Amino acid sequence: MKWDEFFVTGDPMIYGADVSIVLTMVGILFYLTKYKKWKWLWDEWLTTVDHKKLGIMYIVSAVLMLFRGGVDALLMRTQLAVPEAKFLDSQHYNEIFTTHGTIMIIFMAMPFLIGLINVVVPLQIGARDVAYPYLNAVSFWTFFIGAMLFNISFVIGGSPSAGWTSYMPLASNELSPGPGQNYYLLGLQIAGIGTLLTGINFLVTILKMRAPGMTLFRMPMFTWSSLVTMVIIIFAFPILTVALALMTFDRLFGSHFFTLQGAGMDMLWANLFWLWGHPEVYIVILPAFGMFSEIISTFSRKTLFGYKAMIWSMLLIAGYSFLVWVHHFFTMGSGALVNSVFSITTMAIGIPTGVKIFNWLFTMYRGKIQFTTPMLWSLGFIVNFVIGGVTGVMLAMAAADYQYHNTYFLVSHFHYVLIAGTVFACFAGLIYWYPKMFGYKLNERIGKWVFWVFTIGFNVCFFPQYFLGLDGMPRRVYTYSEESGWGPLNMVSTIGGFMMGIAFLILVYNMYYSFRYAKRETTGDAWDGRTLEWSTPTAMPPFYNFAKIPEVTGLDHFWRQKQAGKVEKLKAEDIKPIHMPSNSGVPFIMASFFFVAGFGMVFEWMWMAIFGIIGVFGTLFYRSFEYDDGYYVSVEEVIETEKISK
Amino acid sequence: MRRLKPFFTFGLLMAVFMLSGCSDMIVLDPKGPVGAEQRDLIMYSIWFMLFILLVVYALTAFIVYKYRDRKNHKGYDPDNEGSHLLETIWWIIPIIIVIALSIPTVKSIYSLEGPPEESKDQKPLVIHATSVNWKWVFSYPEQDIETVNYLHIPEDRPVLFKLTSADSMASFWVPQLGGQKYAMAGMETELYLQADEQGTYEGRNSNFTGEGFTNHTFDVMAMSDAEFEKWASETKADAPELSKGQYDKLMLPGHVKQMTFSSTHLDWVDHAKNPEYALDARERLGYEEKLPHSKAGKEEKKKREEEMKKLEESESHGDSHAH
Amino acid sequence: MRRREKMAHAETHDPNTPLEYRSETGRLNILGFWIFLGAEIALFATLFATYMVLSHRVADGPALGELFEVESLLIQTFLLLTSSFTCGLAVHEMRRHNVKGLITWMAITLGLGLGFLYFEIQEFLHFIHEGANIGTSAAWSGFFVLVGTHGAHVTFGIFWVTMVLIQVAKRGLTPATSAKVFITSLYWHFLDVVWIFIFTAVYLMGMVTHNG
Amino acid sequence: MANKTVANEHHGFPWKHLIGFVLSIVLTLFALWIALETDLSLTWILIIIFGFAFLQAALQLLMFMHVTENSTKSNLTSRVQIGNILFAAFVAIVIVIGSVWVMTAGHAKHDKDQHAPKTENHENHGGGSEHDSGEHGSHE
Ligand code: HEA
Ligand code: HEA
Ligand SMILES: [Cu+2]
Repeated sequence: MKWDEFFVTGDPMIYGADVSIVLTMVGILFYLTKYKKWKWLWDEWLTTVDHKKLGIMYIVSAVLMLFRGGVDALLMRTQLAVPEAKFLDSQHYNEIFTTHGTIMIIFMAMPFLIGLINVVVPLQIGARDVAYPYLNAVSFWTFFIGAMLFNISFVIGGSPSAGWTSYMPLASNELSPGPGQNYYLLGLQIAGIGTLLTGINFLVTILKMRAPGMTLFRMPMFTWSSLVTMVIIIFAFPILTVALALMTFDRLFGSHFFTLQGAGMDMLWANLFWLWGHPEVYIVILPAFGMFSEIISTFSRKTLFGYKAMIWSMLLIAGYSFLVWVHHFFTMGSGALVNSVFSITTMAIGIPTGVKIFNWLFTMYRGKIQFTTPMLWSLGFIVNFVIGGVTGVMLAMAAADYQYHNTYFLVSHFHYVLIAGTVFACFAGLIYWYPKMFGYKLNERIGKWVFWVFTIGFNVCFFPQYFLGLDGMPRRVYTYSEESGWGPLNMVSTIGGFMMGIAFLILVYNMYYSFRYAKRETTGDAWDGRTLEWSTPTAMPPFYNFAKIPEVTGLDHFWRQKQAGKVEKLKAEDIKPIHMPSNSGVPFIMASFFFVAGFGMVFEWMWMAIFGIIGVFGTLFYRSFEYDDGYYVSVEEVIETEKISK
Repeated sequence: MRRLKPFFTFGLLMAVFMLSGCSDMIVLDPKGPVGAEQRDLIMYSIWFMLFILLVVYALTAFIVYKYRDRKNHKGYDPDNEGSHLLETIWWIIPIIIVIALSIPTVKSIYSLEGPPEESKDQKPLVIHATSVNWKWVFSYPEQDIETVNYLHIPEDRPVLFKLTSADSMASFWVPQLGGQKYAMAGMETELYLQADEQGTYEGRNSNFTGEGFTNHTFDVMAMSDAEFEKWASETKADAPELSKGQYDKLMLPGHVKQMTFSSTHLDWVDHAKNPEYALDARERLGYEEKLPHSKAGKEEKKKREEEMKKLEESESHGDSHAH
Repeated sequence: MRRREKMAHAETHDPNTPLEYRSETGRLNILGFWIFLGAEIALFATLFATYMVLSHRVADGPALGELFEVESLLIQTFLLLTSSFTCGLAVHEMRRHNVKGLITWMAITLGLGLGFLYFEIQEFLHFIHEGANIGTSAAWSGFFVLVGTHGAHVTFGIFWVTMVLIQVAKRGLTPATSAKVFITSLYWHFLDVVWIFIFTAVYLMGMVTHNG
Repeated sequence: MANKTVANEHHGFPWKHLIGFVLSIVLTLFALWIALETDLSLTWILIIIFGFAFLQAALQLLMFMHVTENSTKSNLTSRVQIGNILFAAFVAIVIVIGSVWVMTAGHAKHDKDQHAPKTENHENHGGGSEHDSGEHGSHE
């Protein structure tokens, strides 16, 4: 490997990125050293096993990734704004949409949701931590390292450029040589390990760590949606693991799963990818559904309508999600029977989803609706998501899909569900639970600006794309001709894209503004909430969450207690020593070895890969011999903590 | 009411788009029975979807307006937690809609597997379409001629495309004639299309195939039967034969202008049976895929860009059918 | 954070409860491991699907069934089946609080596992010698990766069980160590289940379709 | 199952294990015999040997792995364990049968590669000949 192949060169934008990366690094190192923050960083964050801190780290990483993916998006939109633009060349454009799609789904949407789940679910079920706090840290760090590995491809070695779907044989060694595609494979593989562990961790947490009295059918809807999501994760992610491994073998070790030679079968990659890929899109929508259920119920000041139907519809969606993957390749020629079956199963998903939509609407019916920002995002979700949903059903009609497939109609569909569904939920959830994480609310007035600018920009950006699709504009083209007539709508779309960018900047400003000026919360119940996370006396729960584990008597337990004026006050004699897990630096170190192994594989430096893998196993074995039973928080300390905050 | 204004504005905007756009959009303006069947299905589904949107929006507007938090708020019922009647309604109506959408969908799926109903008794014209990065090779086995990057077809007669690829997975799509289907190496898929009107239609590969994907296009010229026969026999007589060497050169990734030959590559290779042919040809010619960010890769890129520019110039001069 | 004393985690002391279920951690870990096995089922299912789809695509290499041999297959199968049995006996002994029995049966299990690996490697070498390796054709890629993944699991299992046995030897049977033993036993039985399907879907089917 | 304490099961002779072991050996040999020594049709062979495989898997789960055992007083864990395995089986069957179906239906008849040798001539009798019959102007 020559140097000109190692560092990406020759483009002012890349040099700019190089410089800013180095400057940021130096800045951070300088800050940490100057203010003697190294120990703080290590003790409080790098070694933490506290689900709330891990959740916050997930969310911070996801917001950074949203920025990265968003910059990619705006670069694409700039290139497409006018016909025959020369802003990006073909190779660049291809790299950008590949990283955009991959980062947004794997390193933005999922971690954002998992972050919120981390912060909220243990609190909602009245638990002091997750079932496996140590594993939780491993999950976060493998995700983080996977994301970093994927992101450095931009400046070292070059990014993947075969689309987030990486169809073979395009993604094979013969047609896409070099490290780019390897980054995709290894970055996703390492992050995928973390996701699978999260799945197991939270499934067990929700099943086994619930407060006494909280039966399954008394769980808050966000917890339910997390439970169902974890089930999908557990059974879908191994498929991705295998698919990625097989492609890695094809590229690195000469096997012939999906190659042109040796009777490999390119269709099989598409099949395996979507066997995971379709459940994946429900992994990123179900927690969103859960959050909207909480928020709509809270701000309608009313019980969720059709609680049981909400649960059954989610279980149905989860089951169906494994039965529809073929709708992503109706045009592959699998025959009329296959296409018919999968058309119908796909459309059938619209039924339980519709039930949820109407249940949300009727949760507001006879309610007392307060238009807080989280509620606005939820209303925006209903109105916009159905557009994405019904166009999804149009795509599901295979005979018609032959015309929509690979066009901007499809691009528009999935942004309508991903943004109006997942991203709106991330914003709504972030704002809703912000006081739980940081002790103050985000400013509502600025927040409403963000909502309107973003939502309008979103529609301006993506609604025209349906028409571009029907006008025959294919996806993944880096430019188009004047004669095609696609110019004006693309310009409109680009304007909308930049409006979303502006909204994002206002959101970041709001975080800064609220950090400086927002009134600090004095109780734990910022929104007059219904579920247990709001019942902690302090705005931000202490590291052990609950000094005394609550006893639950029904749905919306906390709300009903408040209504009855029976919120229990904590008494000193109720407090017992609290068992907590100890911090550990091992997950961070293990993830670092993963990075070394991954980087070695990307460049096919096998000595380095083997060194990294040995390191990973070393940390595993070390952990196996470590008998750390955690520690007890003394009664005095609990009393002190709870008093200080009172 | 003020809060809802944006939603209504948006609805209005949508209606304007719908009304102004319909007839212009090529998918909704088909020139053959296959595309027409799909257009009908699309329009049929759009009415259902608009109905669903209308119901959801009307309900949202009504509920949000009526139950917003305000002074002397009426009808607040915090413990209202469901209604069997209502819930049954919204389980059943979607089920009915899905059934209503499924029936024509399945019908169309089956009918699109064969030639169009109206021309069932006509013998389809068979054309083998082979994708190779980033060009299309069309073989007419009956006429024993081959074209690159353009097609001549007779109108009012079904055409059976036998699709395959020499390398990446591609998708053969002529939006105005009908939907697409994948063309894959080592595999043959079939697609029936038909033109009912004379004219030139744009066709393309719509499945991403890498750097040259954007220009992976071709033209389809639909003409009368007589004109088609005339063109075919003239081509057979006048055009040069396709040599193996020349064909191998076509296997290199890149763009070429339109070409015509009086023999087909099917005489010695069918990519549906031999997926390795293109890679072997590249090896024979000493071609190697470069890393996109290496020096060599950048030179290659420049070369391709110039190639493309030359092509565009030659096409604008009208000598596109050079033999 | 402040200084805190370390203490063992609270445990159940009901003598009827097996040791591995007595501590909260033990119970959680065992349930979590069951769920992990669900994920493993999905993982192997994907490998099986790949293998089944590709098993006829032999290009110009040998057909799969052509090289399979009943004798080696039976030896491997019986070694693994027996090891699953002895592993079960080990857990049985553990529940009788018989540390020596546990270690003895587990050691036998490990021996059988090593034997299995020996014959599997011999078989792979034989195939490679006959001109079938991972790069020969799609079918052989599928074979080697499916069967190899199982073999890698067995290898990992041998290391893991060894580590756990060392811990049992050092610390005796505690709620913590016995939960570890129980989890490794689940893992080991699971590998036997996977092998049954490899036996059926790969070897038997390969031989049937090749002969018939 | 729910309230049966596991304790009383493991004092005597491990009958359960022994029966499980013997059955698994028998099933294995029987499957082998069916597959290699009988003249049943391929479909029946497949049905029987896969039936046996699932039986054996169930044996391992019930006899060796104690899948129905509860770690706590409530029967939540056993239900989760069983439900988990059943859902895993569902997903596994969808993955395997679904993939095979989707990758062969419609494609199989077009899949000319199956037994074709790697030469450039395809006069070979193999793939696709039956299916070409309806076609005009064979290109061979
Ligand atoms: C959050 C992510 C998300 C969600 C929730 C969905 C939801 C749905 N998707 Fe989407 N989809 C994607 C993300 C998502 N999708 C992505 C990323 C891709 C493309 C990937 C790529 O190629 O790069 C894609 C692609 C995609 C395709 C492939 C198209 C092609 O490649 O040609 C299809 C086809 O069937 C489809 C269908 C559906 C359907 C039917 C739903 C349904 O779940 C929608 C259900 C909702 C409703 C229907 C609305 C509410 C219901 C009512 C108001 C009741 C009444 C309605 C009816 C009875 C119809 N999607
Ligand atoms: C959750 C997932 C998600 C999200 C949130 C988004 C968000 C956006 N996407 Fe994304 N998109 C995908 C998932 C997602 N996308 C996927 C999976 C694909 C398919 C990829 C593939 O084909 O392989 C895709 C493809 C895709 C395409 C098609 C490319 C093509 O086929 O050629 C386009 C084109 O318009 C697009 C646009 C946008 C825009 C404008 C946003 C906006 O919402 C972004 C808003 C912007 C910000 C939040 C960032 C703010 C940044 C700044 C303010 C800094 C400004 C700085 C500069 C201008 C330098 N996306
Ligand atoms: Cu899908």
